[in-house]
Amino acid sequence: MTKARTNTEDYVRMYRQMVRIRAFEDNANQLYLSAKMPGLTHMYSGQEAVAVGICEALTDEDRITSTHRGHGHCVAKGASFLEMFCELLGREEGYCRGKGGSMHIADQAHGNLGANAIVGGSMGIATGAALSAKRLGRDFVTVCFFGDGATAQGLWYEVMNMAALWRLPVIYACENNGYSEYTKTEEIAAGSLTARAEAFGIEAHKVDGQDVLAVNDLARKLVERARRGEGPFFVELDTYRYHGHHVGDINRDYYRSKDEEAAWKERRDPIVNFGKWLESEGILTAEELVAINDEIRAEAEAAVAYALDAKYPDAGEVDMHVFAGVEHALPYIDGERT
Amino acid sequence: MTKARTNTEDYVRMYRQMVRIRAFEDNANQLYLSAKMPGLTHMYSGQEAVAVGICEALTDEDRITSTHRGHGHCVAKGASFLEMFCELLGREEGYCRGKGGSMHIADQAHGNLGANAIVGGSMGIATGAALSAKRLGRDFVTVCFFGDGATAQGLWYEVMNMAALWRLPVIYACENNGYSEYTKTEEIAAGSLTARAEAFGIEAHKVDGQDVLAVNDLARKLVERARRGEGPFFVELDTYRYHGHHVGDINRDYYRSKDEEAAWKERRDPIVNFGKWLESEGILTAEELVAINDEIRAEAEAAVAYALDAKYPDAGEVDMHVFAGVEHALPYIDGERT
Amino acid sequence: MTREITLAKAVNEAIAEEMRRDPTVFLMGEDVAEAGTPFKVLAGLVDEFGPDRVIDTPISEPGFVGMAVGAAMTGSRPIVDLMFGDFLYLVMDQLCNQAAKTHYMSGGKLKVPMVLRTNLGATRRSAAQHSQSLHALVAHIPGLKVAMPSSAYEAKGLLKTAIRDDNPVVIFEDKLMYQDKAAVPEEAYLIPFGEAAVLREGRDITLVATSSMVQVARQAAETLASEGISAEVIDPRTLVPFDEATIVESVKKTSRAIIIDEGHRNFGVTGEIASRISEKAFYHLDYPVQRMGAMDVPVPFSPALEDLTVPTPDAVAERARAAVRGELADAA
Amino acid sequence: MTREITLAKAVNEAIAEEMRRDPTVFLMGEDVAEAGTPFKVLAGLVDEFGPDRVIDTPISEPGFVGMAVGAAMTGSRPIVDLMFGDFLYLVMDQLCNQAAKTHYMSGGKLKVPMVLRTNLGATRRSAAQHSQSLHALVAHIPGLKVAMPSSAYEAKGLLKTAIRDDNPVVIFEDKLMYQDKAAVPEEAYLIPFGEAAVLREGRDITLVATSSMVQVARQAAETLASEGISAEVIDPRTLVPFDEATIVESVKKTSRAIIIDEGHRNFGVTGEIASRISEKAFYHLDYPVQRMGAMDVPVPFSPALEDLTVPTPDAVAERARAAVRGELADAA
Ligand SMILES: Cc1ncc(C[n+]2csc(CCOP(=O)(O)OP(=O)(O)O)c2C)c(N)n1
Ligand SMILES: Cc1ncc(C[n+]2csc(CCOP(=O)(O)OP(=O)(O)O)c2C)c(N)n1
Ligand SMILES: [Mg+2]
Ligand SMILES: [Mg+2]
Repeated sequence: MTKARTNTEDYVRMYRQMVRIRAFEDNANQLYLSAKMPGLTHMYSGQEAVAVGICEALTDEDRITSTHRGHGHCVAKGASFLEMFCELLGREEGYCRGKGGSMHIADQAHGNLGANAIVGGSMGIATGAALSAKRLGRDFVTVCFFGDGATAQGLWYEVMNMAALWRLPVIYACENNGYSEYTKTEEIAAGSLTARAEAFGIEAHKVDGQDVLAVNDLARKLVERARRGEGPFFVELDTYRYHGHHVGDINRDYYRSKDEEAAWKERRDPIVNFGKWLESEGILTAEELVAINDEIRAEAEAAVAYALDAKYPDAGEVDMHVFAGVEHALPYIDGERT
Repeated sequence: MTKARTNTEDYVRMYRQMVRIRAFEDNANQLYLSAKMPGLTHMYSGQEAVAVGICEALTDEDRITSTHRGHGHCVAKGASFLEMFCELLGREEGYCRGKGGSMHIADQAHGNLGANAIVGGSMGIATGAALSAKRLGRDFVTVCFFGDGATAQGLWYEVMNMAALWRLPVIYACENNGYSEYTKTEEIAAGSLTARAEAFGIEAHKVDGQDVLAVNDLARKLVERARRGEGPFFVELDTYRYHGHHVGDINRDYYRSKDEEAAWKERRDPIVNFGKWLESEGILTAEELVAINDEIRAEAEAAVAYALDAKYPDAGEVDMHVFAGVEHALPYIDGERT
Repeated sequence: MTREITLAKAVNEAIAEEMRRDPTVFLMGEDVAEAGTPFKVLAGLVDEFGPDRVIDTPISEPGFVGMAVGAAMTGSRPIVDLMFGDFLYLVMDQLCNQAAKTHYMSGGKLKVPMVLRTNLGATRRSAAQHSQSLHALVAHIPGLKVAMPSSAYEAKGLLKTAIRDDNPVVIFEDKLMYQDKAAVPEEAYLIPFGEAAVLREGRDITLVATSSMVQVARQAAETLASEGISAEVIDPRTLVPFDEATIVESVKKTSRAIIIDEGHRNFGVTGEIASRISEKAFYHLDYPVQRMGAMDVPVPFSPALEDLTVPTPDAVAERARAAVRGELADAA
Repeated sequence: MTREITLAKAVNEAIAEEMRRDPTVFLMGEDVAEAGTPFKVLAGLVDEFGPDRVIDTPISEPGFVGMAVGAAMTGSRPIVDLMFGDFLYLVMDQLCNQAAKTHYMSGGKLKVPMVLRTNLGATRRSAAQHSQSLHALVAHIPGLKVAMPSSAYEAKGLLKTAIRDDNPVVIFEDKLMYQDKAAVPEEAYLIPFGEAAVLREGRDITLVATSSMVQVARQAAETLASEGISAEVIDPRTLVPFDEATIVESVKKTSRAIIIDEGHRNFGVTGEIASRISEKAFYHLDYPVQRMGAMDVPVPFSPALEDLTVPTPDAVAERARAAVRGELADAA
């Protein structure tokens, strides 16, 4: 484990943020299993060090774009449990008033431009945000999160080319969790991912995505450099998802073994390992680690309880927010002047 | 000039094919300038060694896909002047009965799957043809021609990935003529084109696209290897277009200098240089070279004259060939049973 | 012999039968092999036909649809699985600029016999990018045929016809119906394109419904029947070609029509069908043709909102009652 | 003060004025800078605003449309130039899954104020992939506004409104009309969305025409006038929002209507407009609403064929005469 910060407050916050993600996902999973959550959702558990290591290197002004597996990014970028669970349950108090759901949570106030249900769909958005920053002379950096599977989308190559030509402050962060849905990465990705970015003249890095300090260390350097106009960058983060592709993907023996899953969980859990390191460095005691876990779990459960009782949006909202500046879309599109 | 073949017949055919392309284009340009050709068209002049060097390494069974700048590929793959000019003039005897025109000439009999007016639009088609060959156990190879500008289309990266994963018999031939429309390649392409292919594990080559023997030599080796299942391959061919982007692009000082144009024409003309070599090797005399030129020019002019008098398709053809197996599309889509 | 099988099974059988019959048919898409798609529609096919004919692709929709076009041009008959109909937007260029136009642009020389299987349908709580019904987009493009099965029976018969067709065909399955069963013959059969099915005869009003909305129309017709209103239910089965005659005949008899389709109402399928009827049965209409489509909003995630966006049997019945009573809301 | 300027110049002025007014507006697309596009519409803008605001892109339509979405979400107001309307297929995902839905999916938190400028129109001998009129596709998608200027005057006023709009707007220019002149005020003006223009008043029949077809309808109306038939010509100017009231009012007066649009007829714009009229003016119609769209074939290259695929003034006049005479071809 690389030592990236000497500030113990930062370490503790990173630990807390990882625990928050895990607690969020455990509750979300439970909601699904108990048939209280509409639709389905993709768990981030196992990948916490990626979102936290990177987002802890960002300010609220910095932007991220997220994916279908986006709860982790959302929490790491500063979102609150309450509005997130409300969103997952389709309630009015959710981040998107229940209109987006798990796959579309956005949190504008903290710079999260939104999860995306189109694999690779946010690569243009992230790059465009970086263009906007550069053009408007603002100094925010944008991080584009996506999975290994998303590297098969042509859009990525188009925007990498423009980002490289125009030196845009964007960081492409590929979370390589070894699978896209039920298929192993090596069956769907030829050659090398870092070489693909390098071919466009983009500096590329590979890092252990289970090591939050290593991720954070690299992220801080690259964010700083991107802010100075030395971007874009590409980072491939080696990681693993603990659950199925989505919450309903229970029997997965046919595409990956229980042994493989167990090995990652036992040896490379980002939270356990970082907790041990915090303890060994004397930053937190075993009791303090437990207390943090308990406190966060309680907070998550309270948020779930609140959200389960929260109000659904009114029927009248159904055609609101289709157009900015238009109250109700249906009369508007039929030409009723407002 | 590399010596690629010891067979003088082949040399002479390559020379003739290059002259045929130049003659075709000169006549097409003239048709446009004299307002006899509908629409507009993109001249291949200057790039002849690419099409000929590659297509002379192919059999009629082998497939190519072509581009908006496609007359050269079409001639090189074996098409006849008459049906080509008829197509350019929208006549019934054209390769596509006048329905395709310059940007869509296809010549199924010689394995030309068609020009394409969508930049990069044929990359999937070419790769799919290669998949078809492999799946059906047939041994044809497919060459996908495209320009430097087309490398900005995400589609290319998607199909390269699949071609590499499945070892498909396809060769991606990028004619780098330095420009996409009115923009220099370096302004729209970051990094290195060969590295982009290599990143997918695809063997990549660069060759002088003005040297027909060098092109042919490389092409023959790669076609042979692709046929044996060692593909895919990528080739970047350095070349130059003599005319404007299209026939109407007359004043082009604002994006490239007359000096630059003159330098290419004087020093690197693929036909002149190959003609000189044929002469110096004692394969053809100066008189024979002139005779070939004259004969081909006469043939082209005769074809133009024929095409100008040829019949337009009947009005009744307008809704034919929309669907295979359906005579007239209009009654068919309205449910009239046939 | 008929038995009841699910729509998923019907699709699976159609593909298996055609792959047995014709070695040039193959299948490609994301997670179609071992996983048999997330909907498990294709489960088992890879065991019979092997990974060489049931091909798992990377997440490259434009790429593999483009490859299907090229494969189709060179002797193969690809069936492409597009996991969600919402991804059609990604493949429009390959589908509409290439597949749809190749036969015409080549003056009839090149053929593109390929099938794009995808789906439609909301109320699965899948939000705006996994719930769209986008068949109107492709129905607008000359050179594509468009099929819309409304049950296991149609799903099998139309898909088999599609696979044998020498043209690009887009077929939309209702993703909410994959587990719904219907009677399907054991024996092989095909359903010709361009022949609407009259699913229920009636005198008072014609309900023209596509795909997912056929069930809705049938339920509405049941309700109406109990009230003494006799509704005829017609399923066009294919949008291109479109069996105008059967529908116009029906409306000439009933004098009233409602078109029900799960695509958005605005600039979609209902307008086309309604305007054909309004033109061709002009002097027979007692009431303006009514259109019911998905609400013109992105599909919301919240169940409280999503259910409001799709026509329901009650809403259809209510419209039908108004039509039969001759009550006009705002056509005064 | 008005003067006559070309449609190209009107577009150029609209952009220049808005770029002067608002530093967050910028322009991107292929060959928009020095070349000013192949149609020279944007000539000179790079000189005034520099390559930082008039940005030449690689040939990556999905990429730069996606970037426009992201730029719009973060304080910029991008105008994207899509060289040919036929390339819309390439950008549908970014436009329809992302730009159109972001505001709704975020519950109103994220805005996407961007303009996609593109074109339509056949008879330029550009064949099937450079001649399409694809506005029906985007008009079907909730969250997009769609404008269809029919002259230099509308082109300028609608584009300025589009640039100031806080939503994604797709605006289609007729590529054959770039050099056509019309009277355009010197003073700044905006044309609000959702307000149709009655271009000519008439009593006997209403011609609803969009974009390129407005000229065709006007010419037909001239011819008809000389025969004593008085045609009202209406240009909706925007498809989304759509000024239904003005058109329905007109048809209530004239009792007859023809819809003329250069998109394909099948499942396109004419069906939507015709069915709205048939519904809302039901009791006033003396004749079925007629639809005239581009022929449902890929656009052929040959001039001998291409000219047959687009409605002409003569064809419109002929339809109008039949309607006024009350002659039905096959609506018996
Ligand atoms: C364009 C598109 N194609 C397919 C899908 C279906 N899909 C959802 S997630 C997924 C796998 C994504 O893999 P990866 O990018 O590695 O992310 P991970 O799920 O591993 O986090 C697929 C194929 C989609 N949502 N969008
Ligand atoms: C998808 C698409 N975008 C833009 C165009 C317009 N266009 C036609 S040719 C061309 C330049 C192509 O450059 P390159 O690939 O280098 O080929 P070259 O013209 O140099 O042979 C462009 C932008 C197009 N036809 N298709
Ligand atoms: Mg993955
Ligand atoms: Mg070029």
